[in-house]
Amino acid sequence: MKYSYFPGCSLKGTGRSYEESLLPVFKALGVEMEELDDWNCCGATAYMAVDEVKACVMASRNLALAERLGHAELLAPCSACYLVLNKTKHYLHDSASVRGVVGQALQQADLSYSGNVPVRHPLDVLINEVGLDEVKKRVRHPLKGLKVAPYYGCQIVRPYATFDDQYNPTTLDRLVEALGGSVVRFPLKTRCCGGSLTGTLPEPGLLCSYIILKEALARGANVIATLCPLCQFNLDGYHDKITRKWDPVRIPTVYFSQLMGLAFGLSEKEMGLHRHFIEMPALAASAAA
Amino acid sequence: MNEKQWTPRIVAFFCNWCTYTAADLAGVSRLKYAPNMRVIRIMCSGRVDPQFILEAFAKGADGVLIGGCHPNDCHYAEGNYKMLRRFQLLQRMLKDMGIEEDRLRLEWISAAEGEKVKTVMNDMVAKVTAMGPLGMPGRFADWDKEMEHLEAAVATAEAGQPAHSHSQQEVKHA
Amino acid sequence: MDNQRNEPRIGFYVCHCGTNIAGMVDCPAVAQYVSRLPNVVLSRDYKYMCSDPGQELIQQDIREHRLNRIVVASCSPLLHEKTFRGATEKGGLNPFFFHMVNIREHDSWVHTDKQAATEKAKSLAHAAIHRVRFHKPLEVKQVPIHPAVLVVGGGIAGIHAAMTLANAGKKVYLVEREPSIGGHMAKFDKTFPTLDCAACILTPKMSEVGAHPNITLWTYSEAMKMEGYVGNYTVTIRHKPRYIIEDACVGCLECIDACVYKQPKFFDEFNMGLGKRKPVYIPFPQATPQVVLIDPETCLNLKTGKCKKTCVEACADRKAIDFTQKETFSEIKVGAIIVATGFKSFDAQRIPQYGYGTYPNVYTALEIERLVNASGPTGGEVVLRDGKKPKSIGIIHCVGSRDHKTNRWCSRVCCMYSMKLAHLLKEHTEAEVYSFYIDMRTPGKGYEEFYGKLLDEGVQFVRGRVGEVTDWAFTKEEEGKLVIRVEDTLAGYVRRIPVDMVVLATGLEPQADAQEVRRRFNMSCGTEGFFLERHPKLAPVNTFTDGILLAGCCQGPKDIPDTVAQAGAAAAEALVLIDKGHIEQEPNTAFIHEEDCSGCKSCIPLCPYSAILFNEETRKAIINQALCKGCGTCVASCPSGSIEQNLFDDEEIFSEIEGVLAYE
Amino acid sequence: MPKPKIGFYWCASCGGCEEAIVDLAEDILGVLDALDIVFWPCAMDFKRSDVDAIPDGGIVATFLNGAIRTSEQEEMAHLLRRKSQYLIAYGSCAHTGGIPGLANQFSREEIMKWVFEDGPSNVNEAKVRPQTQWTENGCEVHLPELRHVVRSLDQVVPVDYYLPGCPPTPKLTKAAVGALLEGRLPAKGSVLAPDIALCDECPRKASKPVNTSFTEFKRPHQKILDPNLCFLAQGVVCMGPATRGGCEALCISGHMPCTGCFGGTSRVRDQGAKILSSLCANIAPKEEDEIDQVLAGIPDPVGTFYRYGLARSLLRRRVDLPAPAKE
Repeated sequence: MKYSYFPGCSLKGTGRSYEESLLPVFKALGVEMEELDDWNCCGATAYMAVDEVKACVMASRNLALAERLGHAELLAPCSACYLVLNKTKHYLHDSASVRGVVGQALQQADLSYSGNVPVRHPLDVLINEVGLDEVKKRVRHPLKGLKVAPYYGCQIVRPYATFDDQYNPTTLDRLVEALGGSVVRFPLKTRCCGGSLTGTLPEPGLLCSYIILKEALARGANVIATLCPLCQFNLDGYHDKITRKWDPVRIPTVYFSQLMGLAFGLSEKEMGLHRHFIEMPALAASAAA
Repeated sequence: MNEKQWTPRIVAFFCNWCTYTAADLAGVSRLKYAPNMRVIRIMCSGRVDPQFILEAFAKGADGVLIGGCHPNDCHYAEGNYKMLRRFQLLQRMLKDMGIEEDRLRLEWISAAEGEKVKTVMNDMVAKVTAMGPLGMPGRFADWDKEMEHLEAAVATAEAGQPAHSHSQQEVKHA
Repeated sequence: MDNQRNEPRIGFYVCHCGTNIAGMVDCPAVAQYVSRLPNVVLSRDYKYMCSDPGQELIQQDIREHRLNRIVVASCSPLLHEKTFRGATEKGGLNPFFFHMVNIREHDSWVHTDKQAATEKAKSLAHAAIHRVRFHKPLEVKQVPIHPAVLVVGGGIAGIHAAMTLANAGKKVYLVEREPSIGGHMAKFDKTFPTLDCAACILTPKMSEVGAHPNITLWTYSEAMKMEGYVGNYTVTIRHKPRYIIEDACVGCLECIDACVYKQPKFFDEFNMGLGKRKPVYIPFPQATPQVVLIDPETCLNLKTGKCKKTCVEACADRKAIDFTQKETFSEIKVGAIIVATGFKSFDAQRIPQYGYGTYPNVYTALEIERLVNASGPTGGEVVLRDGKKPKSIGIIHCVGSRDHKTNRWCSRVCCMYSMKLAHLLKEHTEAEVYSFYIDMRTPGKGYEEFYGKLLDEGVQFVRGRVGEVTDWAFTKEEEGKLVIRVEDTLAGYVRRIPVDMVVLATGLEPQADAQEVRRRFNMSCGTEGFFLERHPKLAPVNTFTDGILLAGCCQGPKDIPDTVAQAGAAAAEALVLIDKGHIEQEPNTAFIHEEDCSGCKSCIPLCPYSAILFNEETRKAIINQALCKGCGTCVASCPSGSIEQNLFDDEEIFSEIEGVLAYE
Repeated sequence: MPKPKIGFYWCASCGGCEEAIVDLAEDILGVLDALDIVFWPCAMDFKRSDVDAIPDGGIVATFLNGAIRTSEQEEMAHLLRRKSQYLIAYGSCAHTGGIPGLANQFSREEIMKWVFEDGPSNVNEAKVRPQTQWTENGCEVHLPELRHVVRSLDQVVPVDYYLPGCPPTPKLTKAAVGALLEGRLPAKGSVLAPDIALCDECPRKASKPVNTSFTEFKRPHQKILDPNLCFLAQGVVCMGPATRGGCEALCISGHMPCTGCFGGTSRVRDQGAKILSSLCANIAPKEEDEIDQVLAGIPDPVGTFYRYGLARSLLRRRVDLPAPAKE
């Protein structure tokens, strides 16, 4: 299995630990990922809101690069990238005018895109291509006693529910169970984390994060597992502000890939866990137990 | 056809109970589809004699569609299975005879699936259009052109001879 | 009649059908095109061929122009073939010298290019002109009808249909798979909008059915297999063992008291598990027949063989208990079958965000029906599972209805029953009741007025589809409650409404085994899975198989008044069949020319009706005309072309093929 | 009074039909008593000029065997048609194209290339091909042209009667000659054999079960076959049910299944389609994969079902082959 890989800005910046954990874990599972050469901004949600067609052009360039690279499918681990690239594919499929603009733009760069490169999320590949049986085979340190709140965020299931249920996704739940962890019932699994509001209108943004952290604790979780760099950033990065405003809700938020790495026997350092603000003492203790 | 743009001719055999009724439903629902299909009603897809399919091709059809009830839903228990089995060998045989597989199509369309009638008709018309004309009558004529020269020569020769008729003369018995 | 054997003289008529056809097909051009085809003596276009003057025209032309073949291009033959065959016959010809061309459903209604549609009409007409030359005079066969009717399903639809037929003096078999008749209606507390007690209006009818001399009532039984054809169906009924001899049981219920289980402890199906029952039980007090049954899954004796059998002792010399019962089968002959197999309530767990199955205080509407019912598990007291009385209740409409992710259709009854439950819950608990609706649908006699009444009673109606039911609290007031999150589309903002109890107004779905039942009775299902009526307006209780009729929710969601009306209509259709005494069979049978048949037997196993036999004397195959249904599979498969089929003969179809391809 | 004149001619055929006439054995003497053979290139020294010399209609009947494959055969067909009161297509090849008709699955170029270049028995390094015209020492030599399409006789000239078979049996031939002499001929265009399928006279008829429910098809060499049991009952394709009888089941008696040389009955337009229909309908499985598995036992449906009738079938020839002018 070999995929083209579109990291997007987060995985090289705030979400470095996502990439740091994903690459070795996938390698261990025999999934090869080749990073696109000279990729650019995915077109991101903010850009989409300003000018959809131009955002599509940006996304299309990445799709065209993937097509040129030649692997059958493109992996986009960041939820925002995943959404924008898929949305662009839909627009290109449905709208002749968008196709026209994009086609011209790509032509200027000696590129073309036929629409044939599926964009997939690593979680989708794990569940549907690799299979949980393969994952289980590589578990050295089952995450025994770890109570995980599976948190999917909004973008992975909305508006396109491609590989999981829109209202009650379960792929992450199943993955955590395969790693030996236990899953707490978490009805807020697709609720908003605050998104980019945290940067612009901090109060409602932080409130969103607070609710998720508080409920995760209330339901007995000792870690939140996520698959979106923005979610991880919001839930991990503002504890001081949240504590000042409401009350302390200290619980770490980690990537599913990090949990996988730990279960596979890789170190916290290798998994980039040292980059997070909230440490996982509970995790280390319970994993060892 | 003349100067008109070529459009495919497709003969369809629809069973009375499911697919013909579904086509009626498509009509009642005012669904719109390509006008190339000519439907012949039979009671059951099991009635479709492979001769009908070959005859349709030979007489100028560019495609043949057979519509029957879904497996296990045949009004006559298993007529559709009989057709399915004929279809599978016929499609292979047609391929051996140079006729593309997509020119012969078997679809299970229930009485409720007006929408499927539309989809199948449009899809088949698109596929056959992409394949271009089969045009068997024209091909027969083209093949037989190689005899024209000789036939003309024979006609000329015969014109010079006393008239005769192949079939009207009596046998003179010994 | 000599006229009919001569050279074909064809009369052709193309119908405008107002603008239905003429709007898209150039009818005069079609008539003109056909007029030039061989054997066509006369070719006309006419506004409405199916009208009396249209039919009159055919008859007059037959006489005046000595026509001996008639072709009409109009609508689907499934609609008017009979009409025009009739006109042909009235004109003095054998009715089968007629052929019909479908240029409405298959042409004008489905195309947008007038020229292409006209060309299509021409070629279809051409084919008919070709084919009709080969038509032969045929006789319609008359087959007598068994004057009995099978009603499948003993809900209100089946009960009403059975009663109507029985009262008309017909023999009726009513088969119900549950231990009692009554169906869903027996579970309801009150009925909207009159708030009649459901049991009060239903149970007398149930007893009447049980006692009617013309009705054979078989509960705990299923119709397994159907063979034959309209007027002559043979149906196999499976009787599940209830371990009780029905005739011996007097319904004293002493065995239940005597059961070794002192307390009821098993899932009570009738009360949706809200109550408990014993292994020997009667589903509900008014069950018909008043006969107990024993559940083999929970009965100690049936499970282990080790039990004191106190029930047998209690039954004493009535000797109604028989642990050796096995399933049995009956075979009945009927002329018509009314399918009234009802619906299934939507499984609310399919919408996880509403929390049914996760939060104990989320109920389905059917559970609430039992909860408010005086003979229900709580004796009519509305309490939560922990025994507390709810102070606030939210009723969510359209659960599994009007939803692209589950079922797209409107279930028709939920708005009304939700309001009924709102009224009853308010009455029983004095709680604050919220009703969350998308649109309020009250199209029935007295329905809108009922809505008005509820508004006056102070039920809070919130217009908006509920996003989720959750247990995470945002404020102190929300703690320990279920929070309904909804966009109030009238107020224009998102609300969080904490309640103690949530009621899901689940929609109506086809029965889980609808596909199986459909096959068993040779019916079709619509895309949503309900049984398909022959025509949505003109034949709403008929199916595509003659003699198989529909009643009630198996055909689509409907309320009790509509169900009863439809059941009456189905009974009337069955009466029409039976009172006529015979049915006419389409003479499209196949037959073998003895002198041509080589006796290869290839055709014999292909016949689904075993109509083909090998005559050992002549060493040739013969087709029993009484058994042949005219599918034509043997005709297509005869390797030496020795089988012919009336109406669908090889030459007729070959000429049709040539005809449809003979266009410019 | 002169005896009625008859002729025999062969076109694209194997010579078996000529043998069949010789197979009349001593009966041929009777024929010779009653008739005067005026043309029979295979057995007697007549030239074309002899035929030319006969006035039109001067031959009562010509029995022409072989398919029409070359310009010369075509020309002879026209000539004999003109000279004969009755033209009789003799044998499968003249009747329905016969074995030579199977060449309609290939283009003329493919055939030429195989025969003159690629065939394993060829020694033709220069890849010489026959030319229809050649000049040598100022002399022009002509060879007939190979047509692109193999034709049955009636696809070239009108035919009065058909004697089916590969080859026709002596019995049928005698009957035909007798009928001709006695003026008992049926309607024009008739096939001079019973119009009922072979099973009627098959010695194994009684052994055929009602239900064959095929679960596999085998070719005769793949299986040890019961000499008394119907071939179809043993899963071996037998064309008997779709083939005209009259051969007295010769192949069956020789323990080989019928391959269909007599063609279909008068009620059938395409013999191959009909046997396909009948065999397939009687296959047991219902799943597509399993059906395909059973059908895999018929690897060459065209060669099996149209062994003698391809040229005269509804499709006639592989349709995607180049048309004559375009090759």
